[in-house]
Amino acid sequence: MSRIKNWLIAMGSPPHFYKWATSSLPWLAGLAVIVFCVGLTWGIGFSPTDYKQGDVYRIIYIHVPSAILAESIYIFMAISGFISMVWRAKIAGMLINSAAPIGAGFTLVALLTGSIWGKPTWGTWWVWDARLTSTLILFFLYAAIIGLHSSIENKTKGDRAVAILAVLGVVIVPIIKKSVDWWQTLHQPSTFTLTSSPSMSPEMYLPLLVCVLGFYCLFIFMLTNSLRGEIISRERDKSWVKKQFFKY
Amino acid sequence: MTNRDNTLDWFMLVLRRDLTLSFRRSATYITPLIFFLIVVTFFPLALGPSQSLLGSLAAGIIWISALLSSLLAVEGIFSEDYRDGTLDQYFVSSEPVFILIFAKVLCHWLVCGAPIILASILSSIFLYLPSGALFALIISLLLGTLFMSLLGALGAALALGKSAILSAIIVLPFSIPTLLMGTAIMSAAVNQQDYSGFLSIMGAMLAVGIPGLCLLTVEAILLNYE
Amino acid sequence: MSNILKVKNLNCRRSGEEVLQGLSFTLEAGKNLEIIGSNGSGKTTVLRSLLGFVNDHDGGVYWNDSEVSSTFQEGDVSCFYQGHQIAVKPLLTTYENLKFSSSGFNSSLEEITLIAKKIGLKHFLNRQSSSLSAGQKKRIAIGRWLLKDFNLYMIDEPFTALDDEGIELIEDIVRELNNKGASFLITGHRPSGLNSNKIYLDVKNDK
Amino acid sequence: MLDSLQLLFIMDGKGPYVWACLLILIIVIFINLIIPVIRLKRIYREETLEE
Repeated sequence: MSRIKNWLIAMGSPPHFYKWATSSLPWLAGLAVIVFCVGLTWGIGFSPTDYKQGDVYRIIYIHVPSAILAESIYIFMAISGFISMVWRAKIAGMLINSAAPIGAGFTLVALLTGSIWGKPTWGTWWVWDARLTSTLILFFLYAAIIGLHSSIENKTKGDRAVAILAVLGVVIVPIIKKSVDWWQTLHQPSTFTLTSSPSMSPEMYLPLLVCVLGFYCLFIFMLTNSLRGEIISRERDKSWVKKQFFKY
Repeated sequence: MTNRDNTLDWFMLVLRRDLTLSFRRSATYITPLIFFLIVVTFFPLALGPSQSLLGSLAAGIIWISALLSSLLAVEGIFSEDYRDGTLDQYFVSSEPVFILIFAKVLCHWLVCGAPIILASILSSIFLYLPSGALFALIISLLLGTLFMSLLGALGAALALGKSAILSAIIVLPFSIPTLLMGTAIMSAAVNQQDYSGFLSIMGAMLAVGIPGLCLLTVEAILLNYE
Repeated sequence: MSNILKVKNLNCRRSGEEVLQGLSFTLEAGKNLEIIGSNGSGKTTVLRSLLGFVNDHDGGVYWNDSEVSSTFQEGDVSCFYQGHQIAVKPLLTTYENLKFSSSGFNSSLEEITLIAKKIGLKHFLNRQSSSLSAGQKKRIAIGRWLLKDFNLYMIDEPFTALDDEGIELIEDIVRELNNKGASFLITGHRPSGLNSNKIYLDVKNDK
Repeated sequence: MLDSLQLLFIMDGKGPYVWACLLILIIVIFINLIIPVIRLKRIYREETLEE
């Protein structure tokens, strides 16, 4: 237990994290690429065709993991926001800043793929369905966080401002989801969902699980990669960066 | 000093400088864009997701949202340069102020208006705008947002050093003709009628507005220096 | 020697209240003048009145031996003004801050690199100015004086926020520009080591 | 083999939808990966230019 704690504390210091990130990036990349490719190839290439929607349902292997990631990255940001507010950990603040564009990217993928999926299934690019609407609002929350951070010149101050917003967001997001559901039932009682059959067969379900896992691995890789850049650009004047990164 | 080559250099310098500054601070072009999309999203939330209802209101919704969001960043056109002394130095140098103003307006339009036009294509899908009217939407917004940037610069110059919302309030009443022309174009396009007449009126407004409004803005800016 | 600027009996007001009365001086080409006074003595107001940024003043202002009194206008003299706010953008690099200034748009990369070397910022040429100290930013502002040959430099408190080396730098540059025939009109809290005429202003305490 | 690949590509006419989604995913991931790298390159260039 204390070893984990010590490790976590050590990771909180930028030079230590930078060293760890540089040495483990290839491994993370390899793992992410393997799981990601296996999941997607299995899902798109080899899983059985859905009897109702046909082959277009295969978008699920891109859409659902992206949507899951979109939400979990937000929760992740809120947790690191909380940590940075309570313990003032430097890395936690940078984590929010590095995770936000990635989260926004996956939210965008979820939105666009949902929209592309909607065209053959509903006959229109966009439907104000509860799930799509709350994902759109999530995208705006991401945009708010990115915008706020980029408009504050002092990066440490920006971290703290963004942490507050992330923590507030995690309280608000469930309320938004509930209210959008309520708004949806108010306007049109019969909702149609994209994931048509409630009980999927294991041949369809298993690749989806692998895909979700692969997306998570990919996220960890992307986050480490981007955090590394963030650390260097923030600490470029520190002596350890000069030694380790610029090599003089 | 002010031969033609130099004037062009001067124009390009201000434009490049302002664009560099805008791109370094991503909030300047993201904020109006996201504001636009959020406002557009609020209409289905408030009115309900019915396709036929939204489709008939789409053009108006998009136009109002575009007007509001193009005024969002307008205060920043001059305020930062005014506060940190850049305008002082530019005015003392013998380069023409008119060119400076025009470059700044153009930069505001490129950074703020052009992304809104792209977002309006997206929101035309959100709001089920009849697809035949999409071209009319783009072309009318192209002219409309440029006019709004010109008007906004004037408002920003008049309200220089005062509250940010003031410049928007000053400008909004004067944007009514643009709004009317824009929505006229849109309703003609939705009903598949000829809208070239409205379009040329708008073009004429712009042709008068670019030199006219820039000159007024020069006057308004120099007011702060007397 | 021709007079670049002659001021006769200038009275300046700030928001309607008189801050200084009866200021007279002449400034010859290649010479310097310092206006020295404490806070609120109207140093900045004098500069801004001469440039026409504040128009609440009366008295005679004659540019370039002109017979007619007028505030600064395009074409009178080529003038460079630097106020309290030194117009250095934190988001631009040192190079861009020099290049995108009112005087730098005709300068080449080599010229700007040379200037950056002179002001001791060569190593920061491609670095955004947000990471520079107040003194280094001030050096960028000083670098702008060298971008173009002006007849007259009006500099509001050039010596604040500078270390001894920076003060020496200014003195060197002023001397160099004086030799080219440029004049300096400088304000400050205390007299500097520059070779110049000095005018002392008092705070008006009429209450 | 080639036939089955072609079948996979066309997917009963729904292929373009699926492949467009994949393309979007890859583009977004690529952009997110390349931005930190470009940033590091820029910083490196700035620091080494200072000689």
